[in-house]
Amino acid sequence: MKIMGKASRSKVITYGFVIAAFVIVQLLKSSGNISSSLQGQLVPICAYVVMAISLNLTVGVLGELSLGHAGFMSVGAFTGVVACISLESIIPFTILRMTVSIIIGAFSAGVAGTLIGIPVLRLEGDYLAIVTLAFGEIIKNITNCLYVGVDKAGLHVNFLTDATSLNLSEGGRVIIDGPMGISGITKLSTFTMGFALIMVTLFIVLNLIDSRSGRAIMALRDNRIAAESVGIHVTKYKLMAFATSAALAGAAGTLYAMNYSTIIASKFGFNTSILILVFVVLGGLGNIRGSIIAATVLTILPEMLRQFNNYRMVIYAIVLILIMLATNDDNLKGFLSNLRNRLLPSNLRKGKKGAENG
Amino acid sequence: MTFLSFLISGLSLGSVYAIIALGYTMVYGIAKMLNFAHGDVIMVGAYVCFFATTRWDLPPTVGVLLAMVVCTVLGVLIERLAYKPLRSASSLAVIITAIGVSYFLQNAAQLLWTSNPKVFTSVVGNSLIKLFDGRLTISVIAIITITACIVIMAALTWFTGKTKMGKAMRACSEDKGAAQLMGIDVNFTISVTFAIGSALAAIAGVLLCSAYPTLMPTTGAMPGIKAFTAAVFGGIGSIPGAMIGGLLLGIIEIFGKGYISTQLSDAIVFAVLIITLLVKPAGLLGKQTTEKV
Amino acid sequence: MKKIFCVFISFVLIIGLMSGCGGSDSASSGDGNATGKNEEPVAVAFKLGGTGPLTGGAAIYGNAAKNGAQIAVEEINAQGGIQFELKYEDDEHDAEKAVNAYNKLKDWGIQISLGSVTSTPGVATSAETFSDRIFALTPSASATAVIEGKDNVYQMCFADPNQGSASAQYIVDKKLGTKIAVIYKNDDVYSKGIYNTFASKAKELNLEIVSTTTFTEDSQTDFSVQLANAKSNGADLIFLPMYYTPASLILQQAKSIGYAPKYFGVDGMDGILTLENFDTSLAEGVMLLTPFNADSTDERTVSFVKKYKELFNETPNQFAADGYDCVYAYKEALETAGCTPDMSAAEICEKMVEIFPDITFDGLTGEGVTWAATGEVSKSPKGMVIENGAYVGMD
Amino acid sequence: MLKVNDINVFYGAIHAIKGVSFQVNKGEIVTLIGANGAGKSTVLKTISGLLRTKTGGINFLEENITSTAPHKIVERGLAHVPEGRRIFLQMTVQENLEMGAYTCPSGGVEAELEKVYAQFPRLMERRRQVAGTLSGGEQQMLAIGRSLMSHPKLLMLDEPSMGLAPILVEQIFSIIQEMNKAGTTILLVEQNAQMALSIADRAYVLETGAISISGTGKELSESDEIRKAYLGG
Amino acid sequence: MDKAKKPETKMVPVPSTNLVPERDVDKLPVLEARNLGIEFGGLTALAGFNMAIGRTEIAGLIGPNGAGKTTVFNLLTKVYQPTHGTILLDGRDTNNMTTVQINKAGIARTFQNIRLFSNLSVEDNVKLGLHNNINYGMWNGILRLPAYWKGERRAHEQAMELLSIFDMQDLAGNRAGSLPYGAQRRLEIVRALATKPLLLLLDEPAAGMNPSETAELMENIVKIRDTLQIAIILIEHDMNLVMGICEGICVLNFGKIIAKGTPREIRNNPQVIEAYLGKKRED
Repeated sequence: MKIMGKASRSKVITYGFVIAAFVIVQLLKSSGNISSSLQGQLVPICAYVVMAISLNLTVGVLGELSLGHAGFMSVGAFTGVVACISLESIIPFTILRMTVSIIIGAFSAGVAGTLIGIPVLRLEGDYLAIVTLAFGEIIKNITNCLYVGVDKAGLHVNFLTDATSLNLSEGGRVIIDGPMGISGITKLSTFTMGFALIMVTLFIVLNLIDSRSGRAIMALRDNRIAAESVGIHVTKYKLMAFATSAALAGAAGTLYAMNYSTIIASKFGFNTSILILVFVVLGGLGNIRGSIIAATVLTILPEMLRQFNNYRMVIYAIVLILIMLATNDDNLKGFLSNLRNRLLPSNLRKGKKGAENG
Repeated sequence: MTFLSFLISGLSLGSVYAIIALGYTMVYGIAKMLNFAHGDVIMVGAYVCFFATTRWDLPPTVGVLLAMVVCTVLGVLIERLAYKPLRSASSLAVIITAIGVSYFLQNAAQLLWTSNPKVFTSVVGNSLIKLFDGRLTISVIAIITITACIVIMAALTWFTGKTKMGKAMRACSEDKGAAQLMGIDVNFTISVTFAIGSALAAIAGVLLCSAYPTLMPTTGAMPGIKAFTAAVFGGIGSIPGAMIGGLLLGIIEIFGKGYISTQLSDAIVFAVLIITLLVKPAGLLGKQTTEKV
Repeated sequence: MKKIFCVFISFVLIIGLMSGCGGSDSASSGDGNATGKNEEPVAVAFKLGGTGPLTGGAAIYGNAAKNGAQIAVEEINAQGGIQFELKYEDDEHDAEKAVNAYNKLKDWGIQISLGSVTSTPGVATSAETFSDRIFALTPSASATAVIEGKDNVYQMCFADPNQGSASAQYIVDKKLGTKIAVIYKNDDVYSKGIYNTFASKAKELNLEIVSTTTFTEDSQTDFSVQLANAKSNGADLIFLPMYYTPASLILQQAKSIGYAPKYFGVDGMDGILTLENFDTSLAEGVMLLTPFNADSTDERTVSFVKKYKELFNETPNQFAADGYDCVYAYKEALETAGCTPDMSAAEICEKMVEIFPDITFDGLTGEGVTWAATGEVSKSPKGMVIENGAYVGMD
Repeated sequence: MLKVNDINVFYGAIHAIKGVSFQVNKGEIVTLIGANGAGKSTVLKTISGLLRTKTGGINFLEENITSTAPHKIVERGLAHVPEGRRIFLQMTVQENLEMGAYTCPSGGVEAELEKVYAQFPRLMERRRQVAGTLSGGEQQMLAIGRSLMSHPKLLMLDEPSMGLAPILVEQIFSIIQEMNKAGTTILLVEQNAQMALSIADRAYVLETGAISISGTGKELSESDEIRKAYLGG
Repeated sequence: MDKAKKPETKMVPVPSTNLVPERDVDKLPVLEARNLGIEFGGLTALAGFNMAIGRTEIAGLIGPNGAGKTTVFNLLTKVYQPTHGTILLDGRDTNNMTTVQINKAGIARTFQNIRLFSNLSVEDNVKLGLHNNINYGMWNGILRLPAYWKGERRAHEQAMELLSIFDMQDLAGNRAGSLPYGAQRRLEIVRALATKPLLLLLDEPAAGMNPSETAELMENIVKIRDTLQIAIILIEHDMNLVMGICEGICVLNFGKIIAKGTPREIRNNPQVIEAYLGKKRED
């Protein structure tokens, strides 16, 4: 009973933390005390938080390195937006339409994750990483050659040609125009929706981790051979984690895409995958709350560094390297903990340790 | 004839990938880390050579040598400052650090040299060789690139096979603990590996920019990723593997463009990589290691 | 219980960050008004803002436009009369960053906008300026989607479709080539956009396209296949709707396979002669449609180029000229409309929307420039050919 | 010659070696015996610098080597044949031997090779072969041969008999004795207690990280306790 | 050829030696290995291995380091597929089975170098052993449907019961990796038992334990056999333990069986003494 209590208390804290952040931001918003800059970032922050949580499921919980997570975000973004535009006449109620689109985006990304996962998850370590990178690039390349339009007859899909060969009837609309991506998206994403998506993601991921399936996934991470020896089907659970993670990334993709009037495939390349990986690593592997905080802080940080202009990215790079060194170098770690012992009262320190599991 | 000219372009592009991949593979073999900053060391090498030859009017050979010296120092510095403290850390931490170094080099280059592209003057000239009554034209750069790749590969094989230091590297990549018991200074050996890999990166940078003469702070990024793919393709850690992987990748890229579709060439390259890894999970020449139970 | 305490701490941290963020905004806005609402009655200068890639791979374009605009602002401010305060934010050629940058400008109190320098971010920020009712005149975001359906977004440069069809028309009119090859960048809005209209116009004019090949951001080093394809299909002219960096590689590689067709470029080709260390003999005979010629002998251009070289140690390209022209166009429009810096952004916007379709503007990039109410510019592209390392008008 | 003074080694939280002290005098064969997991290999690894002791010190030839880098320790003449041989499987036999002479000036390597080949003719036959293809006994010979290349003053052997046929074990042990007669001091870790005791001058028994019994080889080999500890009552 | 033969389901209990204790003799052996062998790249690691284990037998597998003992375990659990021979589990041919299937069919094991899920709690480790005995799916878990609560409650109860074998209930909430060495070894046994095996393979269960812990472990192994009525094979270097509780012992050296018999027979077998202690020199 003790352990159940521990896990659920940690969960409550995580939920509470997100809700409190939401309420505070809403209060600030309604009182007009929030800068346009921050307000404009609220939805992308939500999308990145969901991305970070979902990648944490693959990297932290399953223990497999993925360098192509943005690819799933891309699948979700494009299918979600296509769905949203096609459903415009069928579901006029925007919140419902958004919800349906997010579900469609998540579903198709989940399918993509499953299709990719089946062959790929047999590989291990660095090889798996490079293959996920390759898939991310392939998704990007293919989306750049994809043309989708909608008219009364329904969806038209074309590959490798151009928008005119979609042969849309009068009044039809080109949605995905190859490399030009989708433009003219009506912005439907709101901070509230982003918050709701984070809550759903947390619900799914935290409950999954704390269940029979989640245990099996973590067992694979800790020791694959032992997991097999107690009868845990390796591929099944790897795939379960990978597909769930892909689906959540897809949902984040739809939310993200519906916040901008344009979306192009090149956005979801290697650099975005790495950005999200950095959130996960800095937030702590397997630490969901850490992912949330890291994604938020690291999305705001570059904006705060704007006044440094051209030096901004150099500073970011140096900070990144220093953090990695500080958290991984044994000497430095010892030094820091000594420092902490001296500077902080002991009760505070204990509290900090306890919160690391989330 | 088109086939032949595609093949030559493929070999030439592939040779550049191969030289970069050799740097990746050597470092991976000994330090077991994916050095994502390798591509950016290439860029630095190319810039140094550019400034040496065009701004300071030094002869091309001196330019290349200077680039090699600067890259070697840079490579060793990066290793000492950023990677060495993480020797016992998780591979993920090392990857993130390597990416941080990569960001740093790119952005520092932009601050130092601006993002305006510069046109690299080929260090070997631009002359052409015409065969079959001019139906097949081969540039001297292509020939030099391919030759350089073969020479470097041969030199590395000789170095790792015959010299004391080279053997020590192999020993370290197999078993660091046992290597220490032989009296091999593992840290020094790793530094030497980084030095060689970075010197190769300088050569690769010069050759890359001689054949494709636009030079920007981001010049090294994509060839870096492609070469990394090539190294994995051939079996990361294996020197002949990097060479074969690089050449094949170059040829596949060119043939994919030439015979299938220019729009899908990247997808084709990566798809071939994936299929290869599914059939041979450790790459073409890689050795698969199974965990001992 | 201790855990909760800790969470509280991290929570405070986050809030601190957020308010810190807001705080730094108002600090950086200095004399301006923090929320964009005009509360202070006495403002002396129009707050003119724009986003562009100031870092990253596309930084040359962003910096050029910014520098051009800056020269114009300095000139205008020195004259007395209308005053501008210019602020450029970096968007790294990315839609998300562009919106962030734009919001930062809003916090600063932007009144009139220079939109974004490149197309993809341009589409994103123009949607924002449209809904915020801030007037935008972009120097160089040429995609149609930038102005489509937005009454308050205008372009200083040709729209992509115009360039494509004008190029095809020009080639046919001047009988420059009969068998055309096109190489375009398949993951670039600008390049693909021009190609699309070029192809349909060519069809209309019965201009034969014998080879169409592409490249992407990730494969823009080797063009041997594209060139071999053009060569083996007997193309005598290659149309290059792209920026000059990859174009310079194409010229060089074509030479290395002994292929010497004619080349026809668009405005992105402008700048190829300014490439450091570029062997200009490679570009000999390259034709391009560009509104701006740095070698032009008219007084304004000469003075602009001189200033630019002094300040930035570079020869200005078309982006710089567009940035420069934008500011002057604003000056003219604001003067005509009688706007004052104490007006709100929305008020200025309405006046501008009213007045822009009616003004005629003479700038570096064209004489007698006018705008349609859609925001599209109408200026005559100049056909240029490179001879002896310099542009020479083809007309 | 070698003095180990109250060392304590931890693997994370596990206290693996608890205050072990012993010494090896010049010219001796000293053996450290004990059951699996008693900490014998850990002691050797600590001496050769692969592991670090938390307290206590190690002196070799009157010099403190407690915190010297492993490769420096080898240079001082202390060679360690690790458990499981740890030869470089992908390198040839000759290359393995050359690695053993890494610290020596390259001039003398040829002569040393000759010597080792004379001692192990099997290795001579197979010198161009990749070490991974050798049989277990040959690999053990190679591991010992490799350590001799550096002309060590003290040679530490970790379970040289492991997995070898009795006849080979016999052979390995006679080689050890010969080396000792030729002037090399030997510290031997063995599970094969009887064999080890039969050639040892002195012996220490290690039990769960601490030394429980010590004495001359003869005393211990006649002791019933050893028999009990190994085969049970 | 071999594949054409259907697995023989009806086996005459013919133990290849008379090792099977009397009470099990007239029953089908739980496990029978016939002529088992494996080669790694030309190197024979194990050859001609024959063994039959009675339903409730405790058998020992001993031999010097590198003799091939763990290889036998790896073959039985299909970590490696044997190159020769057949393994009959409960009379069923296990040809082509995977490790997971073998576990479901009734073999559980521990590992020489402990392989716990060290970042998970002790209770979770046991629950992972129970994985195939609690059946609710992913969605039940995510949506917290009644099946989840029921399954988890049962899992918790069973886990506690299993932990009580070694009196480890109090440790349930600890991280498995933080336990002392001996406790980790015991936890691995509990986890293996949670899979409800017919046959339990213990690879050096007493390694790293002190004498009193070892003595306790011996008692517990016998207790497990008695209460759960399962067969146990153990690899062990601690001869007190092996001789103390094993009914049959099989001695391996160089991948071959050199002796089989009761503890008494083994103890006095000169070949074994030689293999283990080595010949006394100059005797």
